[in-house]
Amino acid sequence: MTNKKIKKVFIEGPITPSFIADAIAKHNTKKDIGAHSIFLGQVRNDILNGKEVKAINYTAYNEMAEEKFHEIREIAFEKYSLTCMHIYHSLGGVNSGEISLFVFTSSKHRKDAMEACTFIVNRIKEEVPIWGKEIFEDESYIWKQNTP
Amino acid sequence: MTNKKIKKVFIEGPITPSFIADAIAKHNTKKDIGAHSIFLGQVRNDILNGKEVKAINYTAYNEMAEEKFHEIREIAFEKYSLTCMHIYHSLGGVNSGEISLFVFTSSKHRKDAMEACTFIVNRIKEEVPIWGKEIFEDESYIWKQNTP
Amino acid sequence: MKIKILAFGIIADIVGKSEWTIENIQQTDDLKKHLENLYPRLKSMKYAIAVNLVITSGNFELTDGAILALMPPFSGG
Amino acid sequence: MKIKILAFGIIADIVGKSEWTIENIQQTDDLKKHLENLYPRLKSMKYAIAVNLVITSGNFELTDGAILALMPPFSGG
Repeated sequence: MTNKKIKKVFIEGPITPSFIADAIAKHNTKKDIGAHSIFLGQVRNDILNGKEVKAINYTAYNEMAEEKFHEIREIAFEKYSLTCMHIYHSLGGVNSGEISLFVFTSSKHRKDAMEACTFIVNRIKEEVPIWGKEIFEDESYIWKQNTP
Repeated sequence: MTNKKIKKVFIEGPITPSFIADAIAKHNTKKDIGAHSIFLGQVRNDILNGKEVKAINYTAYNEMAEEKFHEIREIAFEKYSLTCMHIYHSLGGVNSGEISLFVFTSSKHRKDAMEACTFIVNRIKEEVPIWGKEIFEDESYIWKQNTP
Repeated sequence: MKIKILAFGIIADIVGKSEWTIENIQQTDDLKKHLENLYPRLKSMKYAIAVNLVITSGNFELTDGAILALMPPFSGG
Repeated sequence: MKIKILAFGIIADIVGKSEWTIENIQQTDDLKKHLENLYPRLKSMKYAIAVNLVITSGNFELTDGAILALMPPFSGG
């Protein structure tokens, strides 16, 4: 079930609800799937030093990030009994309220899809070289720090 | 954050990808949300006694099911720090490959949304009086049994 | 004393109906005995009994007008 | 011996560039000392060093043509 080719993960700008709907719809021919688990990361309008975050601009060390995504995929396929797995992450600007991360796992029974989804999201946050720059209304910014 | 009114859970027939996309899109004005967790139950074409399941027909003890869904909502809102929670379940016919359960939780940080989603799905399977009739190509059927 | 009975899933199939009323039954154990006599397949079935939307355990005293549901294991999701 | 250096996130801001080459540096500890002299703010920064896409630990021996990345804590997702 592992997939040796490097799959495209990065998407320029936000991940749209219709992109997510298309990804879900494509699975209706895979009739051995009983459970899908989806995680979506959405950009928050946090208030930092009295200023509201209006967007995050994502950059990555692309070459290393792609290797890491591939590695995470391989480990997840080994560790869990999955039918499908898709990971998408934004690069560039994503406004608050928009989606920047989409992890989608599918399995026969619910436990594998759910546990794999959590595993993958945690690994992405910890291991993939991506940086978010939180941009305020006045165009000033700070570099985002993830909560563990 | 609890919501005292009984929310509509049951949907006649399958839950469509575009319905899911609309539900996601509605949250882009809720800018304090950082994480969405979604579970989708999809009807499998299991082979039972040599015959393939082509659909599940769901019936429920509606009055009790609605109370149970409400109770599960209340407990999840107490137990986890959630911004939003939506539960939808099909009644009537859902073909294999189509979606019959949609659980959608949102929170500031990922842990609450993810754990609440798992909690809610498990509770639904255990506690809500819904029955699935697995219908084969030849129109014969058996009553579905959930795996724990 | 009248009790309304609802049957779901495979139990509705076995008894051949999903809703009826019954008289002169005081306790859930009496009802089970009564039904298992009429429909012997029920003896080997696992099912819960809800009275007025609440699942009962043990032998439960019924009151006039109660709504009683015969519920095989759930299989939603 | 030439090393290509990539800087990301806040480190690129501090050093004022995201890609350059450097000569006559043999080990990652030497590079850190060199950079921290030029950009004292780096001393208080937490960052990882990847060499040829692999994160290093301790003092790592560099080879000619290596690509070295200075990476502050990740904040994807």
